[in-house]
Amino acid sequence: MSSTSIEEFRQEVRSWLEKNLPQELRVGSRKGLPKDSLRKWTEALVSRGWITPEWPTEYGGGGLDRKHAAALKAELKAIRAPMITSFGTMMLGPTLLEFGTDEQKQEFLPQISRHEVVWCQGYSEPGAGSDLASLQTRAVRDGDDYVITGQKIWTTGADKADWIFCLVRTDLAAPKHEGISFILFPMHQPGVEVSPLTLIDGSADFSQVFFDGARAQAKHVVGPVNGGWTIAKRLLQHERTTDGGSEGGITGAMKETLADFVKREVGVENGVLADPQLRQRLAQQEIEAKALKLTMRRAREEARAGQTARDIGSLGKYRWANMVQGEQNLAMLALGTQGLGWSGPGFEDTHLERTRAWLTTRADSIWGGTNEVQLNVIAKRVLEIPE
Amino acid sequence: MSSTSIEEFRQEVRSWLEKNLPQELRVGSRKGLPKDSLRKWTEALVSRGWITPEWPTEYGGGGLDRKHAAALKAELKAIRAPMITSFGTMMLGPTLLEFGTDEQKQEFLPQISRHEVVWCQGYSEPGAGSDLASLQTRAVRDGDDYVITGQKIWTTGADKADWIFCLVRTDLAAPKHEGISFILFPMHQPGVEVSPLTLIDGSADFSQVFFDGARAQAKHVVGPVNGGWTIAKRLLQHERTTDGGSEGGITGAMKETLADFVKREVGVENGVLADPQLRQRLAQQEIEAKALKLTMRRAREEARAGQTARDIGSLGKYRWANMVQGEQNLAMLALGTQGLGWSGPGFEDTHLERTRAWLTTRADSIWGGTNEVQLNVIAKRVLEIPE
Amino acid sequence: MGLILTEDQLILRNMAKSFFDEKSPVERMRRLRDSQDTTGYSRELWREMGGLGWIGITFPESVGGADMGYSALGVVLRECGRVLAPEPFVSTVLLGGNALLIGGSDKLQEELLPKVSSGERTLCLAFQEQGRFAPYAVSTSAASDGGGFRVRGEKRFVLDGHVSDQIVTVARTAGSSGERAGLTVLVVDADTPGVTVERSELLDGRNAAYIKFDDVAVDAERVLGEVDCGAALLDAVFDRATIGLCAEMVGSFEEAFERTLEYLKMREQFGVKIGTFQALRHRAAHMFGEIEFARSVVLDAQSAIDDGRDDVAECASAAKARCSDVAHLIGGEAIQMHGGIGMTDEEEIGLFAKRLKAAELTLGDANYHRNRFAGLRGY
Amino acid sequence: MGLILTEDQLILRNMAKSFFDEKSPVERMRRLRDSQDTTGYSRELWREMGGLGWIGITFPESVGGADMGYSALGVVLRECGRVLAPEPFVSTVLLGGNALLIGGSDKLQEELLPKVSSGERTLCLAFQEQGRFAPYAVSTSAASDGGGFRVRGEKRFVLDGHVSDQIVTVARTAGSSGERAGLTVLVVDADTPGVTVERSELLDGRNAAYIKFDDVAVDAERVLGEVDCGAALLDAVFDRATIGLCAEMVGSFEEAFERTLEYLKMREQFGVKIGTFQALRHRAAHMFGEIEFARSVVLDAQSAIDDGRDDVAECASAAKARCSDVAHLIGGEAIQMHGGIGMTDEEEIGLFAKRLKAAELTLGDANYHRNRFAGLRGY
Repeated sequence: MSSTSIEEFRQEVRSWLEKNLPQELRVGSRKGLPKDSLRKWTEALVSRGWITPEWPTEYGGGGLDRKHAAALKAELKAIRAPMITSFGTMMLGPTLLEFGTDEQKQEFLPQISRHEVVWCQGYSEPGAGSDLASLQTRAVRDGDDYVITGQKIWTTGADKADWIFCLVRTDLAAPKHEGISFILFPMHQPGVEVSPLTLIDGSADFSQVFFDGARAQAKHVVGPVNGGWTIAKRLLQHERTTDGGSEGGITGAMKETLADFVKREVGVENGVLADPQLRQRLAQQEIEAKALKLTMRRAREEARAGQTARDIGSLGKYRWANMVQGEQNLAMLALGTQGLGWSGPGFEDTHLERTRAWLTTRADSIWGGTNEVQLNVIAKRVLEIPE
Repeated sequence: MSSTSIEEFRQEVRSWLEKNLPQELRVGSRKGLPKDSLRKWTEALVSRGWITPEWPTEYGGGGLDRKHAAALKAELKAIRAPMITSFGTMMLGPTLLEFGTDEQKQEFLPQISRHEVVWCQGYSEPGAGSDLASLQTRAVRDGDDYVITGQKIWTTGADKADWIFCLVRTDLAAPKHEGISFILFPMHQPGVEVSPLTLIDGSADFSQVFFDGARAQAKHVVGPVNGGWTIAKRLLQHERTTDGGSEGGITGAMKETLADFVKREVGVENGVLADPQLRQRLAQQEIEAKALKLTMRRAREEARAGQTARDIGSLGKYRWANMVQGEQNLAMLALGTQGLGWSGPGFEDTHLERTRAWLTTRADSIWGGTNEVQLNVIAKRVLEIPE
Repeated sequence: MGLILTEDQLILRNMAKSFFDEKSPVERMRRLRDSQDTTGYSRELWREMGGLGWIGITFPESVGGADMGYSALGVVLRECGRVLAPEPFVSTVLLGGNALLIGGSDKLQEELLPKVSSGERTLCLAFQEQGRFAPYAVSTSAASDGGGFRVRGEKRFVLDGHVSDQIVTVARTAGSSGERAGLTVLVVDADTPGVTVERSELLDGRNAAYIKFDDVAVDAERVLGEVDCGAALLDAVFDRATIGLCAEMVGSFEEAFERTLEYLKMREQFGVKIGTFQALRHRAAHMFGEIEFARSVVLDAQSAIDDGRDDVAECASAAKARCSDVAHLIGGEAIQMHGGIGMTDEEEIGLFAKRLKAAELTLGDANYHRNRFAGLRGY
Repeated sequence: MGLILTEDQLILRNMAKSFFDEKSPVERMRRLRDSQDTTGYSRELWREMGGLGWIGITFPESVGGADMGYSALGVVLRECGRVLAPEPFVSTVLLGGNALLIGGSDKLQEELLPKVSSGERTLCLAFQEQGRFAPYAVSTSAASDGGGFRVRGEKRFVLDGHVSDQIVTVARTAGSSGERAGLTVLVVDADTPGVTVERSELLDGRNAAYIKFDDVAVDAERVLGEVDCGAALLDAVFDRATIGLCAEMVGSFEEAFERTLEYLKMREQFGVKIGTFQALRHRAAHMFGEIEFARSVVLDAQSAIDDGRDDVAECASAAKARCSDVAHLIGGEAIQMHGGIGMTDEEEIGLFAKRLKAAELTLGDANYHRNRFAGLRGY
């Protein structure tokens, strides 16, 4: 496949998409689409290995090189295809490809590229949020198994997951970073209990997960026993880069630019937004979004050119959170009391969505490393101010 | 004197003022007044002990009780009399009255109430700013004297002072707070060198003072040897209370309210300030000034009523600095490039004054305890968050 | 006057604190919300408050009030704010009640206010037609019809409108939307034919109604103040309501801040209490200052009403500008400092953040009130 | 294009850095200031820069320029900003030079620009009549008089006007102050009878002039662009000048920040380095982000000019809005973090704070440019 020229490949992808992607799915989001069409579309992607286009074909991937994979992604984006991504494709897969044994890759990667097994991530604990390495969930060796006891929180999709990749403590005596292992085990077994968490925005995508004697096979430890912290960090790094790179996420999902939204809600008189304070705020937000986008692009270009690039992953995450929250705060000011609805008449659906989005984005400065942690990292790693 | 009724006393003060305070001095400030008139006015005040109205008459004071002294102050303020205050009247005097020996009081207080001796304050050192207790100026006992070596900085009026009250280290081995003494000695002697410091606003009221074998008499240690820290803190407390209490100092000195200034510079159209952003900023500053004033008043009232008053001296200083700087920042925005002049044509005097005032007030968040120190104090003392 | 509590007010505060702690912990507000209670508050508790004289605490004794002024009402509202009690002070006392008190004839007052004071009757003020606070942006019309009026129009965000017996309604008898002149305030019985009231739930668990007036007949005797001159009446009502709302907000600030402070002193990360981190200490110290300042301005605004000062409007806008800013700050920091747990519905701090956002935007946000303050100050 | 330096630009940067470090440390700027030097910069150094091709770096080769674009000029200006070099880039190249380049006839350009490029001649732009930036607020009149004009009026804050050979002057040929239409831009020789130039010193040690035109005769050939249509020319000039000023500001941000960072790492209080205090660490991290963001926006603005993009105006206002905000932040924090020593004239950090305040308010502050950005974006 990778031997065809990019242009030929693009052509091929386009005609394949015309055939395989129903019109009603071309909406740029997976949310609320008919399940049947979505299933068929997934199957079509799987048949080409295109859920995981860069993975080797032996693991069910598309076997594409970087350039062909990028071309595929561009075409999918252009036609507004719903993306079929998961914790398996984004997080566990790349980790196994880097750290897994051949056996582990054979066992788990094809299931992921075929979208057959749903994974969740067992990282945070009630006492280990920003300070993840202080996690207390224990795994004790018992023959060929480990027996797991403890509690995880903020586990996205735990209620729908088949398997979990999980950080556990395998050596209590070691310094806290050196007694952690990265282990895989099934969720559907005695000793695993999932309790969904309702958030302030009314959503319930996260769960608490309780382990009381759950079992994992010893061969499902990824990397060395007690060497899980390195893997955990690598995976988080991956997550952080993903976030900082996305641009004005929430506004995007709303299918309307912030400016159009504010203009509509506040009104424009003689070409000028009717409220001079919100006009300033909107300009500030637009400039901030522009600055973030340019800064992330500059960092990538500097890295590529080998020019002294400081690591600005933490900066990106911190500013991205600020930007998204700033946008939502501005949206609330533009809406006034129309932004305060929860349900019932007198509130349009788009207004009710905004209310929830405002609440949802309160978490953006918390998850994936709090603002405070990002600032700590910048001061220490980037500015190198001794502690 | 204190036996006369307040109303009688006020009457008496008023007629005395009519006789003794020349018309040209009734301007509310001491700055730029004719020296001759000022000297006569000072002599008149001294003859009644009214430079230090509450001090005992035996020390040259006015011997007034709190109520009569307050009445006197009110009358002086009402007629906009220039205040004759000094480090002696505000700082050293009260300290000697509280901690001094009879001999020290006899020796120093009358000179102060007669406005004969000018004092300066030797506290900060280049290495001891926020962390005052780490001061290094040493005083070594030599017979009836101490020999002083070291360096002070930020000494207001050192170039005009006759004497200094000075914090010195008298025990090098003791913990840093327990080896400090509070000592008085003359500035006009070998071993004292004063080097004025020019500030960014062009002023030179502060100096560095170098001590190289300067001598102080041992009997001029105030309080116990090595017990100076208590006295120093008491004196600083006094200073901090004074600051927090003053309201919009800079604007006041400018003889024009901030609002009038901004209105004049920016213009008012149909009763509305021509710039909607500066209108918001001005309203914010006015509300902030109102809130500060009310909060300081509330604290005094709570204290007087014995209601649970938290100590808000640090809060007052912190917010006062913010407010003053906010006012100057707003003034600069209102002036635009007219606020950037240093000298020469094209800039009115009032504009040049603003430029300097903007620079001067940069120090308000530094002296008398930096903003950072005030926030530390609030967190520790008021909010009682364990460190 | 009024920056500190009098002996009487201290006693009142202790009473109110015990009352709310016992009968209305935050948990109660959550239960009301989760049970989708159609009233949205406890009628029984409201009548108890009426019995204690708190509903009519600012009303004259002639209509069953205690005539103790806004400084006293502020004491009760602050305690409401501490526990997020959803009882209808804003709608019934501050908005509807004040409209009647300031603009109602003796007859109307005698008819309605004693029952309001006792907690039997609930009122609301139907004024808002768009999202952002704009008191004169009224299109709802009241056409003259013989001895009375026919009202046509729609109102949004009518706080507690779904349970109100009387709907104090702002309608236009002249001019067009946005104009100050031409507004008339009328009392409409909720059961009048042509009135449709639909309940909406708000993010803070409270309730607002969407109300339609479809050719509703209102007697001329039910006009508050003068026909066409409703704006002056509304100004006075909104000033008082704003100041009352601010008093409630201060209670919520203080409670949310104290809970956050406790969390800082208790939560450990990286082997230490997070309250030892200087960045958080400084932010906490700053929040403390913001709350103290807001409280001072609100206390002053209350006594401006009680002392009959002429700067009530200025005080109201200064208070709301400050309180809206502080609400934004405290709501945000309270969740941020609680970290992930602050995002869960289970942790009560989120309820405070939601209530503070609602209060921030109700009756005008900080920008609105700074602009109004500027106008009142002549610039 | 243009978010990272090309090979050529990297070489240029190293050259410029060595040049300024050697010939123009911050100390030089202080000496110029303290000696009350009547030029305000070094004519010799300026000619050296001319010899290196830096003055005309954006000019076409036909007038002695290097035609390397704003990305290259930005490299030089950033180094100027690092050492606070007071040489007249803003006045001569960005304002006066651009006016000639965009609006001047071939003849005028050939007469003046080669000498500008070589550093022999200095220009300025006399536009400002009031304090706050308002490019069309021009009352200075240019009355038609035979084949030319008679100029009457007063200008303030003419950067480097006291040493300029030609004064590019904005005057009104129609309409009234504030209107966009009716402006005409003319080149006035400084030695023309009726021109009075008085030097003023600014807080950042630079110089501006107060210029009076008392019935000054100007030939019609000295008009830049079209009579009455000067506004479009001015817009283009100000966009370029703003972007250049921002490039200089970024250099000053970076240097002021690095010095502050060094101070945090060195200064001890309470027995530890003050850089260990988390509150200061967080603020430093925030400053770092602000500077990086500003730098990105400025680099993009530079390449918007170089690539002939149609969003130059939007980019210029985005850049200045950001840079003015950052100037305020960095200037304030730099002094605050240096503590008392930062207040002394002796410590160089204060020179940065003063320059940043001047740059913040020159060519429009953050509010001005956010409003302009909004207008350009259609709201």
